[in-house]
Amino acid sequence: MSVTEMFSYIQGFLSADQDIREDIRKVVQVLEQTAREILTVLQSVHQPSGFKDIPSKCLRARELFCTVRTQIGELKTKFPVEQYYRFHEHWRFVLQRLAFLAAFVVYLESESLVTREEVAKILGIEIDREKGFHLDVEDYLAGVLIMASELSRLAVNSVTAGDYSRPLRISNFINELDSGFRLLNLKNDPLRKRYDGLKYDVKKIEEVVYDLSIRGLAKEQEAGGDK
Amino acid sequence: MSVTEMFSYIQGFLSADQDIREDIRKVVQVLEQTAREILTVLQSVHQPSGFKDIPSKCLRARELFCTVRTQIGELKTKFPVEQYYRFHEHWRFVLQRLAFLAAFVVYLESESLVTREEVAKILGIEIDREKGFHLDVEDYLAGVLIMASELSRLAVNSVTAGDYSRPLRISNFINELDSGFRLLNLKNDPLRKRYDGLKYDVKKIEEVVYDLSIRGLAKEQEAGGDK
Amino acid sequence: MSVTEMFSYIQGFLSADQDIREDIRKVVQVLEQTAREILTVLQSVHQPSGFKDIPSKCLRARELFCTVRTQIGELKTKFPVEQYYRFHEHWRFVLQRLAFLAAFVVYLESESLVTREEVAKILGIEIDREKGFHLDVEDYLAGVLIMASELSRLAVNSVTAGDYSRPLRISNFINELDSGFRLLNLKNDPLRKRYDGLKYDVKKIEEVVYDLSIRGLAKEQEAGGDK
Amino acid sequence: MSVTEMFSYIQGFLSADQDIREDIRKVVQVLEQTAREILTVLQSVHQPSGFKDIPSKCLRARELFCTVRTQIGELKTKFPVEQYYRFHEHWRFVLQRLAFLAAFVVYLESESLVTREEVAKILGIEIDREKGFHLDVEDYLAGVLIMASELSRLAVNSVTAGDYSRPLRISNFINELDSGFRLLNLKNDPLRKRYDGLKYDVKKIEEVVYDLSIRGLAKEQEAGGDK
Amino acid sequence: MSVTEMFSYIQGFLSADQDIREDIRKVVQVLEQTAREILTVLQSVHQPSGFKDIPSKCLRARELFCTVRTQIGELKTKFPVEQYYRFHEHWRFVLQRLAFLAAFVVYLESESLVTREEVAKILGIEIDREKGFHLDVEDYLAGVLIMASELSRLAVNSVTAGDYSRPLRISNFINELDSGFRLLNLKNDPLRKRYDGLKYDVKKIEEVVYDLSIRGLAKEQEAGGDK
Amino acid sequence: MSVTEMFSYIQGFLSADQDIREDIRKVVQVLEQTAREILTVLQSVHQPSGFKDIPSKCLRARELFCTVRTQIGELKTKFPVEQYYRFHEHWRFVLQRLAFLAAFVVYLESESLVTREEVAKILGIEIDREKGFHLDVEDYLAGVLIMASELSRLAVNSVTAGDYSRPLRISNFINELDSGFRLLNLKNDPLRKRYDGLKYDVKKIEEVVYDLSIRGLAKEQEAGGDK
Amino acid sequence: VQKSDDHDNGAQISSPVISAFKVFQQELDTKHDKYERLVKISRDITIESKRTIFLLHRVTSVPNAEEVLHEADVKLDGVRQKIGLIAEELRGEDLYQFHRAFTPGIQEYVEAVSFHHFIRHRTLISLEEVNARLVFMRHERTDAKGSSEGSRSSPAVLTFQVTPTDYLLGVADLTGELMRMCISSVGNGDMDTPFKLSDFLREIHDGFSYIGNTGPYEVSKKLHTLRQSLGKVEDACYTLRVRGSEIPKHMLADVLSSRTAIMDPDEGVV
Amino acid sequence: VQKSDDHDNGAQISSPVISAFKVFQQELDTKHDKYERLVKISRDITIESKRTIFLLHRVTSVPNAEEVLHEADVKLDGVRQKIGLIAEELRGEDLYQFHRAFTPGIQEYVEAVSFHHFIRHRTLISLEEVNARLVFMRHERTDAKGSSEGSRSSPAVLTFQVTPTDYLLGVADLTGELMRMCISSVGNGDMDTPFKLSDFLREIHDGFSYIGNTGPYEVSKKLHTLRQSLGKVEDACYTLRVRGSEIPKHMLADVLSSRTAIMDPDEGVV
Ligand SMILES: [Mn+2]
Ligand SMILES: [Mn+2]
Repeated sequence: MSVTEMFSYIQGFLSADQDIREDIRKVVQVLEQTAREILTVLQSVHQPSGFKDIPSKCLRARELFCTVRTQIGELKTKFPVEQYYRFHEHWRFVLQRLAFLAAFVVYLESESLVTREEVAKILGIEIDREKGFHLDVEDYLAGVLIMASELSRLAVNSVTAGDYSRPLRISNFINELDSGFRLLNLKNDPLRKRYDGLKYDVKKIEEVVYDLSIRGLAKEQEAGGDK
Repeated sequence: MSVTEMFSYIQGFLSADQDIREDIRKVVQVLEQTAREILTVLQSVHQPSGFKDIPSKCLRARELFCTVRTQIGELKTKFPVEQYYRFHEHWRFVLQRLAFLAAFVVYLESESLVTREEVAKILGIEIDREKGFHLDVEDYLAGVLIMASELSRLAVNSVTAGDYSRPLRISNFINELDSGFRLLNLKNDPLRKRYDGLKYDVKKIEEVVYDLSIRGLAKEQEAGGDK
Repeated sequence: MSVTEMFSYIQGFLSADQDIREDIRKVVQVLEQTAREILTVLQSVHQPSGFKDIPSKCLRARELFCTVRTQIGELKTKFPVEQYYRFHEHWRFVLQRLAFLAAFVVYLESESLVTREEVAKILGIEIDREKGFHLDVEDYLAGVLIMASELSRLAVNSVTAGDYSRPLRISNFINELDSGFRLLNLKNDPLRKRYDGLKYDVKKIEEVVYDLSIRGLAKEQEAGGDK
Repeated sequence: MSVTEMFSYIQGFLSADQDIREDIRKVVQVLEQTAREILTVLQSVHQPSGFKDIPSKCLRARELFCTVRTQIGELKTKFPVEQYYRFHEHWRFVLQRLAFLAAFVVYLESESLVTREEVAKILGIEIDREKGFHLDVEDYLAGVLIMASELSRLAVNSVTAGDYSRPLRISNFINELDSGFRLLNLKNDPLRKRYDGLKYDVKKIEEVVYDLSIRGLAKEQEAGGDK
Repeated sequence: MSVTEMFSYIQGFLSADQDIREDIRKVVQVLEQTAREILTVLQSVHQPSGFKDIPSKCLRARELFCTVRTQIGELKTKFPVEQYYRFHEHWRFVLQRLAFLAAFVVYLESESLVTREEVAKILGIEIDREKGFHLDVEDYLAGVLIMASELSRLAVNSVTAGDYSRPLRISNFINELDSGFRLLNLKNDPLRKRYDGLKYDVKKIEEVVYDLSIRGLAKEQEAGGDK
Repeated sequence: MSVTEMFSYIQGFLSADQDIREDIRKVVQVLEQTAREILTVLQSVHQPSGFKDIPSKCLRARELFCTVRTQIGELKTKFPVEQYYRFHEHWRFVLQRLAFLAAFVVYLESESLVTREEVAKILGIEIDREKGFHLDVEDYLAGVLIMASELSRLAVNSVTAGDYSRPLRISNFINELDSGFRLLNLKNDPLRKRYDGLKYDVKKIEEVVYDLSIRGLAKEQEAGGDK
Repeated sequence: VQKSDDHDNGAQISSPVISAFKVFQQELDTKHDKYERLVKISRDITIESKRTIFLLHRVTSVPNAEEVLHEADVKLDGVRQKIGLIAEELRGEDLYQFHRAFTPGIQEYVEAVSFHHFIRHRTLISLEEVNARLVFMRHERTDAKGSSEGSRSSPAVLTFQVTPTDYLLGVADLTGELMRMCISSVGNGDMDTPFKLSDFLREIHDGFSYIGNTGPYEVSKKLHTLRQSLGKVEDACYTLRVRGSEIPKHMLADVLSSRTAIMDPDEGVV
Repeated sequence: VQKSDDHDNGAQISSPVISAFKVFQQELDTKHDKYERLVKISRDITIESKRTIFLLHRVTSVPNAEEVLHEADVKLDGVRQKIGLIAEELRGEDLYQFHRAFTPGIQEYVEAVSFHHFIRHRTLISLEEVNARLVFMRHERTDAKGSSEGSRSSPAVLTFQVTPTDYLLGVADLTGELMRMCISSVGNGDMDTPFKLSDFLREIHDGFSYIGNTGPYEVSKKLHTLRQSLGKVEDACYTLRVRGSEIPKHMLADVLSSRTAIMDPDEGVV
């Protein structure tokens, strides 16, 4: 094989790679659009009026996750399954956003922490790398941490909306989450940085609970006995 | 499953990942040491005295490549084969160096361009990703480009050592290489940058040939008839 | 034509270009001065005493916008209209600042979002590129985002000044803005980065509203019935 | 118009812009491929064997410029003609390369400096901005400077190929070019930097001529009377 | 000694250095795990239920400090004692965390400021550099400052838990600390930054005390006989 | 004085400063044009034909230096004389070029090193800072070093032009210069970098002299009575 | 070759080129040495100014602010002595020639002296006021030498002029210290100082935005930090107002005095 | 409020916290002062070492290299005295605690002393040899104080140990000077030194590539410059060889001696 032939052959490799990346980019762009739509639906819970119909918002989000599943299905067809990590960077960002949205929906529905299995199911993907397009532990954790910061915002806004018991529940939830994270030996830099942000969320929520306590607002509603 | 249990479970994942990376790092460190030893052997061809026993230096380098194969064999056992790209960053640098060293040995032995297949064989790895630990096209090309800059140095030093015919042969070789690279549509940034350096190597070697030509030194030895 | 003639001729082109840029730079410098004056006028609303005479400050700013229109009119004469993008970099920065100032004035006057048309009118320019010196969509959006961060500061300072109802209105306004931006598929890097800052503004204002709510200060004034 | 409607409307603008850029990028990529092919054809003049059939190489390059014209024709259709400078960055690089290739062909054919008009004609574009897709003075000059550095290489290689008169002619040509550039008042940074490189080319060619002179090789051929 | 020998000698030194650092890193990792465990124990005082059994939590933490002493004992064996500052960076972070934890335990036990001597004793190290592995004054101060921020959180949470006298005691304590720090001339280093944070802690606690005062809650419990 | 007054005062100072700089820039631009013209005149000595009428070229350059003196006279009026170093950066570049041109003229006329006094006189400026607009020792030295590199080029081209004795004279001259520079303790500044370049100039000239020597060309003309 | 070199060397000694370069050598070395001395003085000034700033921050926690202010003034006198050394070095020189050597120290001094001035007078020190204190009596020992050149400049007085840019950069850094002081004041229960600081900082901020990007590059760089500091101070005032809103105004005095009463008995507890 | 503050202040004076912090204050100030003194000494060492290097470059152009070498050695003795001051400051301290303060100076000294050593011995000075010259006799005046603590360490001798990393970084910089020397030698018509320098530089280059990226980050950063220097030296040798190829070897001596003869008469022309 001459040098020219060899390089022509190599050019074939390079082109194929570039084509795959182009295809992936397109699908990911569409996915990002859907993710933004889900976000818009869920963001509205922060509005004073939004607290009333959380269930209906969650239903709407669940519907949009159907679209997500279809789009991720599309994404899977764009590259050989065992090369997940070769192209990981392309979808890592949106996958973390989607994990966050799934975790947020589940929290709003049941006030519990979504498991990695549940996220994977909502997104129509796997948790074991061997079984196909999967959700990395790190991406799941990143999604959970984004939710934590959303919850600190929710605690603030629920007070504005006159719901004085929710912050206490959020506080308990986020404390549990914080203990959980403390079990982890995080090295990975971006995740570690996000986790450092969790401390501020914990503190913020504690201050909301404090504000309620000192005014006797926390007890008041509790006495009224919700949840 | 409680939050604590879940995070303990996740910590298992994270630890496993960190252990793999730790193991990889150690083997890679050893590989780098061997690569530096091969480099030391091959670099000695630049010495005035080094031109005489190129064959023996190549033999010595070939022996050290046995060690490389063993060490890469070791490396392969440290992670699941289909997760090559997950950990690629750890060995990419040393693999490019090794590809360069293999290309340099082959050039010194036969004055021909090593193929990707040959490099793979010398390193005891594959060229098809599907078959196992493999040599990426980009890493092969990076290795070849490092060699090109070493050859421009060799052209200079061979003249100093009194070998006037070698630069002409290097010049032809490097021109062929340059044409080959021009067939590629390089997007990938680091490779593109390296390729830009090739132009300087081509120019440098042409100037050496020029210096020999204008003094009739090129012809002189050619007339003497080596190669 | 000799080489010398040709280059003399080319020098003519280059000089013309440099002269245009020099002219533009001078007008832009004057524009920046006026923009800074408007900023000084509007910034004074943050002073405790500043909340009283917002209308008079807006009037003063409107007057200065007359000067802006004259100066932009001057700017338009400095280069051929269809070469807007050739020199865009020169005035992009000040145009975004002016868009911000226009948006801020309009907000202070009517608590509504200025449209691109209105900004264009205030600055005496077009919105359709075809019709002449115009306001790019990106520059309009950048101006709006700068205003958002000014509003979060305003929410804080209006509380300090004893105006407890303004933050609620700002909060509603900024939430609407946030929803609007979520409809956009931003790629353009500087704009995307600015938009990321909007999240902090939203959060900040929500916390102000929270502080008022928990102390019953929001309701209190509302009951008093302004706006 | 509500805020939502307004932002939907704006999203239309942004999408259109992104689509145009995507289209331009694709055509430019194809153009770059053709430019590389022309370069490969012309580069071969540096080979010892290449000096014989310069005319045939130029013919081949001229053919490929037909393709270039078609592709630039394609490019023109991708965006409104008066927005040239809005998207200039996308094709500036390849246009300078093409200007260089055109200048190089013309030099090889006639040993004269291509005019901007000629380059524009070879590329099938205009020189007056008003008339359509055009060649900026700066891009023309950049192309000429790239050629200058190619000529210093040619001077070296023509000696290797035994052509001792060409370097003298190149030296005269490049000196004229240098004087021409000295007439320009360059401010523009990248062009200025390229021009600084010209000094090295001038010096290099002078040294080649020196080498020929001191060995009596320059006179020798001159006496033989070529050109 | 030849150049080669010299470099072998230096390489030997560098390898040894790397080995030491590797060993240190491993022990430090284990230490960090223990520190996180102590933190988890002590963090629980922030829970409403946590205020009751502070003594038992302190006991548990004291036990874990035994492990810390063993692990630091292990650390000491990894490098020559007089080269503390050569490797300081490796354990500085965890040492400051441990100093904080020791200071926090002592505060919870006795509401007094731990001395540097006490911290050293709890960690099984020295305070004089000459005597062995020691606690730098900066690291001690950093630990104290981390505690200050933990105390501001504690002040908030003790109100939530219904303990209204603790914030006042914390306030006095932290004010004394602040007076102490004002005596220091810090450089623009991390310690300075942390000290700037102390001002916010002081401010936060002052706000809590103020909240209690205007509601007569501070007096109330005082009268009722706190703690 | 109020804060506002203070800032107005400072702003006044800054505006005045900017105006001065703008004025200086304009004059400097004109000076640069004249310097380029002198360079074009003197550069022509490198042409084979240029060696004949060096004296007339020097006369022409001397005339242009009149213009330089007028323009520098103009420059002096633009700023307070005792604030030379405040604006030094603006004219440093052109002043070094002018010092070079003056040194080159003097060398061409008399083959001697221009003194700082002479340069100052040619440019119509001072050498003592106290006496007015002056020539810094660093700027004088930079000019001399630029000339050194021009002389190495001249040595090469004088051989091409058949003048075999000039290189020897240049060699002696430049060696003396080199000895002078060796006496200086330079900082790691641009002058140091330029001085490093001098070594290459010395080396280049040495090579030319060597080339002449081994061919007996140096002796030849000497005997024939050079110049 | 050796012989020839010897010969060259002989030539060099008498060569006008060599003797010219010997003069240059001395001129350059003298300049570099002076530069180096100025760098060292500047470092000293920086350190002492920083320590003065630390000292000044203690005013918010001690009973007798005047004492601290006086102590700071004594320290600043020491700094001014060092600036006097710079002035001494610059005697007859162009200040801008060595400006880079001492600008960090001077900026830090402006920061310290303007902080001191603000605490005492609650106003911004003017550039004139800064410069007015940088007038030095000539040292005795230089008089002897000075007498010969004394006719040229004023014989007994030496001044140092801070440039407007250094003044501006020092004031920009001052804002960071003002922010720290504001937060401390809130922490000390001071309900008044934060608002004063907020107004003052806003004035400075508005001043800087009036100057905008017409100033030197370093000023633009510091604008971001300045804006952050202002934000922190405005937030602090906001918090004070919001919290203060919870009691009727007529009760405020009572509450404050009772607070002091409440806090006193606690000292026994600690 | 005033009253309460007074009270606090009274409490502070006797407070154990405050007295502890007064100790810390002194400890920190002492450390910072020492650091600052070391920085200043380091700057002096850098300047003097640089000047020594400049001086050493003159050996290629003067007849009596020995004289220059001696002068350089005297200068280096001065530098060593200053390193002695560092050793004095570090007496009983952990060298690494203040390492960042003086590492630039020490690296520059290694560069200078290894350059001196190369010129004299044509070998690389070893780390031991560098350190062997950094042994100092204790100053008289400190003896009095030292006597009390004298029992602990050796009483009259003070040593300074250059770290292997500083040594390595100094040697890396040395290569730049060697390259300069090589180009100068070619310029002076020296046909021998460039080849010697080329061999030596190649040895150092190979040594550095043997160490590779196992060394500290700063070394890796300097590798690129080192490679460039080697390239320049190799190019110079190449040029010498190529040009030298044009005359038969047996003529070389003639040519060289005649060259000297040719050049002499010219002096009249200049
Ligand atoms: Mn400061
Ligand atoms: Mn150096």
